[in-house]
Amino acid sequence: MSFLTDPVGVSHFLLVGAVMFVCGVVCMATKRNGLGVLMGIELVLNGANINFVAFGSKYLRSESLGLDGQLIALFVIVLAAAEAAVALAIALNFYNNHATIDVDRADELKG
Amino acid sequence: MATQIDDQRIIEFDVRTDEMLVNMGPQHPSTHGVLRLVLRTDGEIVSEVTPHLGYLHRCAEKIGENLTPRQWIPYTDRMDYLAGMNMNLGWALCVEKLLQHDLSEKAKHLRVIICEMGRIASHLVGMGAYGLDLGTFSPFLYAFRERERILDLFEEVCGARLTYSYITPGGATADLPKGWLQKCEQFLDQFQPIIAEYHALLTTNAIFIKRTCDIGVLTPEMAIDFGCTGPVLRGSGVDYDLRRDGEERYTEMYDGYAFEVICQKDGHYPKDHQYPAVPKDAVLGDCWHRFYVRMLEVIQSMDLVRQAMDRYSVASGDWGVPIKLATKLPPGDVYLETEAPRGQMGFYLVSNGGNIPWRVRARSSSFCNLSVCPEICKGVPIADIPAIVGSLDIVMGEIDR
Amino acid sequence: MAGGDGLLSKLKSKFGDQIVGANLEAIDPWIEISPDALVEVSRFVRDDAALKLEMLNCITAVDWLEVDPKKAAKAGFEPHLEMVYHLSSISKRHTLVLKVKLPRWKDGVEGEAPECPSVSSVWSTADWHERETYDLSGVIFTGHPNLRRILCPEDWVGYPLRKDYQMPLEYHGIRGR
Amino acid sequence: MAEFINSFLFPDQPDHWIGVLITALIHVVMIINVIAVGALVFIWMERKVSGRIQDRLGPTRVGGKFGWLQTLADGLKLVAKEDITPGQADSFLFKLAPYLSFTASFCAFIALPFASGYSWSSGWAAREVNTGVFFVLAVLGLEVFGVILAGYASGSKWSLFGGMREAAQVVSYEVPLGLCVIIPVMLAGSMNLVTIGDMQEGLFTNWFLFHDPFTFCVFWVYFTCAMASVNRAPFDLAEAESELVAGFHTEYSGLRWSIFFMAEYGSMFLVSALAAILFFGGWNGPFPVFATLASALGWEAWPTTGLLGYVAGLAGVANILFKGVVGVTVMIWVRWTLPRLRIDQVITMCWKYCVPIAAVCFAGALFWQYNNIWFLNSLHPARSRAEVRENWSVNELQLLTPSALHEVGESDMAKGIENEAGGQI
Amino acid sequence: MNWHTLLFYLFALMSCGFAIAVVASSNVVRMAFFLIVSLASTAGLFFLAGAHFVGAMQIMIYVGGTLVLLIFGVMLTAHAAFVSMVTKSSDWVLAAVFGGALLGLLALTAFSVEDWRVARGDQAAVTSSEGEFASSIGQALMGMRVDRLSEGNSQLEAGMSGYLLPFEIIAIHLLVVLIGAAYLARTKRRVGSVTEGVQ
Repeated sequence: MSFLTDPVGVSHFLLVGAVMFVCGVVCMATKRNGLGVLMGIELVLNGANINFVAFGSKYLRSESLGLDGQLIALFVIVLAAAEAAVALAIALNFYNNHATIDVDRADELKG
Repeated sequence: MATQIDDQRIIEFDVRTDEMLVNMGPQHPSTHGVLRLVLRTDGEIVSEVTPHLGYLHRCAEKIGENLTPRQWIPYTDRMDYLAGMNMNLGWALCVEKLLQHDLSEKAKHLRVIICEMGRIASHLVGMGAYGLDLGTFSPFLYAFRERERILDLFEEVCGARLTYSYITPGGATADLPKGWLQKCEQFLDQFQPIIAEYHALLTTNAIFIKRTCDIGVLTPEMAIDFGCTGPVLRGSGVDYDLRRDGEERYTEMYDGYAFEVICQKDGHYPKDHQYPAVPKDAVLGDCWHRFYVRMLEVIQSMDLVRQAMDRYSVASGDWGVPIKLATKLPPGDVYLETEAPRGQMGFYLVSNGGNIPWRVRARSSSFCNLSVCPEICKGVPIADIPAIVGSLDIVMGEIDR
Repeated sequence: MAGGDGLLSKLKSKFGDQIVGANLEAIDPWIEISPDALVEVSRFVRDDAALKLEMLNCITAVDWLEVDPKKAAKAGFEPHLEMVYHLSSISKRHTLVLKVKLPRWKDGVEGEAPECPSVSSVWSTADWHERETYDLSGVIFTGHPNLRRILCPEDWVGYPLRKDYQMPLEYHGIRGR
Repeated sequence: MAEFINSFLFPDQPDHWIGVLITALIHVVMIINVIAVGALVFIWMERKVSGRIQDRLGPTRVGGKFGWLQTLADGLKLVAKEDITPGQADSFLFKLAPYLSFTASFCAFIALPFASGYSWSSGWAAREVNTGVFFVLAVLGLEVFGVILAGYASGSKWSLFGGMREAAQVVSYEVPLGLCVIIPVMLAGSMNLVTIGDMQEGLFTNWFLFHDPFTFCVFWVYFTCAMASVNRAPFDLAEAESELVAGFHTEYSGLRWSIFFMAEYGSMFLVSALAAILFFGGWNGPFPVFATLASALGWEAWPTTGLLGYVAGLAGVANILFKGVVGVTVMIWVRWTLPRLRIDQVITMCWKYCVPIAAVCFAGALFWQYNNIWFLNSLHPARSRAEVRENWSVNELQLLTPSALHEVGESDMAKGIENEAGGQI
Repeated sequence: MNWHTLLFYLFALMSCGFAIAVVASSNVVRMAFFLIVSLASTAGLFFLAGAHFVGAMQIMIYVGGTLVLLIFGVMLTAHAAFVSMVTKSSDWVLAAVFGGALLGLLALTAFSVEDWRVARGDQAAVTSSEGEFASSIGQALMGMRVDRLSEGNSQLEAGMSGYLLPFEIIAIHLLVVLIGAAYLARTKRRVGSVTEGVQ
């Protein structure tokens, strides 16, 4: 059980990030609900963020990325917020025009 | 009732959401009893209001066809249960009109004292409950503190605190007890300075002004068209008060009294220099004006009570002995309206010559006042619905009868 | 009463036979008009410069029926329904009473409510008052925008203020009598 | 503390998890006490204060003359009540929502220090977080989820209205609240609550409230926004009993309902305590009693260890509790005096008034700080404060241009950062 | 096992578990709730990795801001029919196959480098002095890399100028996005649409 009892390293974080990333991708692929897809994107971004923070952490590895990891994670968070706002606005607009947020039905171009 | 799409206020709200049908009431904290309003809302904006009545219907008119006029007095108490005395008066005057029964001077002044006190008590509840509608609890208890003292006085007069059955066809059930006038005087002296407190808590409160000014504006034409009366009508700037403009049988009670109808004329209320100024956001006919008219009427009623007490103590005649329980009514029909606290309370009495009426009809002021609600509640936010309904100051007992 | 005798002759000259009767000696003098002319007369008394009866105070239906067959003969009236409109003018400060006589049942068929033209287009007050009259006294107001019961439940049977009204034995499992 | 426990259990492993767990449990119990007992006291207080405001007595019977135990009796009643889940509700989320609210309110207490300066912890906080201010605000913002989910999951339209209003309101008010909080953070040059509190040591003129006119102004904005973000009247739109029956908790009963209340009172105290730390000197009283005493005794400073240090810490806790309670009392006072605003007025107030005022105050405070307009505060320079201020201004200079790097010299810079950091841990 | 490891597994389990729950659930509101828990646990992981500021930021903006917006959107559009949309089982199979393959690949990569796998020995010394302070992050955003000062020389000076430009770009971007989103969400109401819904 050395894998579990050892002090955690970057790899452990990467694994968590990978799981979240995959969950996000699957979520994006399978959900028909526009907001569900949006949540998948959030998961994907978050999975990536874990990697950045893990690589940036001096605690996990002496040769770390340093502050760059945290800074990029910050940018990702902020941009994700912006992206969510726009996506939500699109979803609302779509809902207003089509009375649904089922993405499979969003196949016509004029709204 | 179709929704008015071209209402500017609906279009302005531009994030469209789902429409909802919401039941406000009959069990709801701010519907003054058991009123049920069905709201069609779009988010927070109400596009249509449909009142549903009848949850407190007690067949008062049908009962009136089976009782003699004096026996029906307790049923009038239960119509506007916040102003029982004024309800009694309306019916008593109506019966007296049919009987062509005239009262002594003293009895008339007694009625003025009692009814104006009843008006004060009723407006106090109206004021406190309006505070509740806007989300502040304290004015309610402040109002009840004074109302309780009026009820104490009423209790001494007739033994009851809510349903008095005191004023009766022919006069009243009893004379004022000894020393009552002094107590009443004491109360008025103590009450006078407290009104400033109410003005501080509500009338001039910045949030109160924000919540009531320019909300639920009722134009004078609309008010008359919908039969709105009382403070609701006068809040729209219509100079009409049955105490001055009513039938002679009623106005003779107030003969020689000095009072002015409370309504805004040429941008001014009577003696408005004594009271807080009208805020500049206020529009004639909005909730604030309706509330303000009530507040001023309290002061006016106090003045009237003082005048009436002076006259009563020197007046001649008896206090008004009630007619016999089963007095025969002459055939015919009479209609008489009085100025109750909530508006014009009308009673219609048809007799075919027996000692019980053939038909009794009560025209209630709140009923007509409420009927304007769907008109002025279009396109307002949900939060304004209690503000508007509260400013109409309805009592469901009177609406449903 | 608004205008006194002058009003009656004025109305008579304008509406002729439609003014069926009047009683100017009663405590509240009234003018009776035929149902067909109700809306025109209403609009006239509201808009006439001398009358200006812009407020409708009350609408009442009085059911004239002597239920007791022994007394019916000497009751002194035929069974009928009487609509009473109390009007008043805020600007002129006078009042007027209009009456309209209706049959108790439409075409004499028991249970078929009689019809009366609605004045809700003249005074908005009439909207709810007519609904109440329909609900309790059973008069159908033609031209009313929303004639539903107002005080009783929507599925109530009968018109409670009719003299021959029988309380139902049972309403949704609630015992009536 | 964890090391202390582990020194008995695992002498060779100072960071073994069992010691940490025991420490955590102790902290949890203490914080729960703060919230639960706090809620008991505050609900009782609300009734007494509102009673006084409304010319009545409030509770008088249960537990003696003042009705001390009224809330406890009510609590027992609530526990005994039937716990109803409406048929229309999403029962999983419905049951979970109150706990979510409570958890958020509770978690925020983790980083809240009650005093500073005792040996085994630099601040009397369950866990001192370096970005304390930020953490508290962030976690407190999560409370809204409980409310929104309760509103949604109840399956009632009134609840849904409450939830939507709460969402709109809290999202809006987080902006001015953050802006207001940034000003003391900027003055202190640190997000650590312990540092911010310590910097206001000394006479009450050292409190950030009196630092400059802008901080004085921004405190009122902060307090307004704080009231709005914890849903207190006149901003209690989410429950607005005259409009929405009871808003988001219309369908709740019994214990779950009371958990919402505990969360509400918990966060009320939290924002008040935060205000105390950010603007009112935190655990420092208006007069530096201990420092004066120390100098009278001829000591260099009041000890931070041993019994004496503990006594000073306790005095600090009493101080901050008092300030927090005063804040809560003011909220109660406001609630029972003012009518409720309308939702659009609440949002307007946020974006049209609170945000611009806070922004202007931020710029003003920045200007004041940057130009060293020390005015009042230089009269009573505090020890720790002067040090940190020095560092701050060094950093500030260096911030201007990358080329300034070389002018100032690298070692100074590094030292500045280290001082700031090292001083607090 | 020290407490860092314990907490790591706790948070990792929670964030992964709830991420899976997000995928598995078909009710939008529940998905949003699971996402909240998952992201909040991730914030816990950030705290464990010593990134306090990023952790608090994650809670504040991601969980607090974005998800409130998201739930708000769900409630605005939550007509009973759209709250849960069931996915076809064939989609599930496809997603599981590709997702599993991707996960395997990523996991292999994660544990492939020796340096990543082995944790640093002297952790306790690191956490308390480095990387926890927001001021260095703030200074980096303002164009100063204080953590790189020790390695400062003329070649690295460009790299030490920090993130001022990206920071400004993002600031402008946020503003544009805010205005754009507000504009996008507006709809000019068509006449007659008020009554068409419920009846």
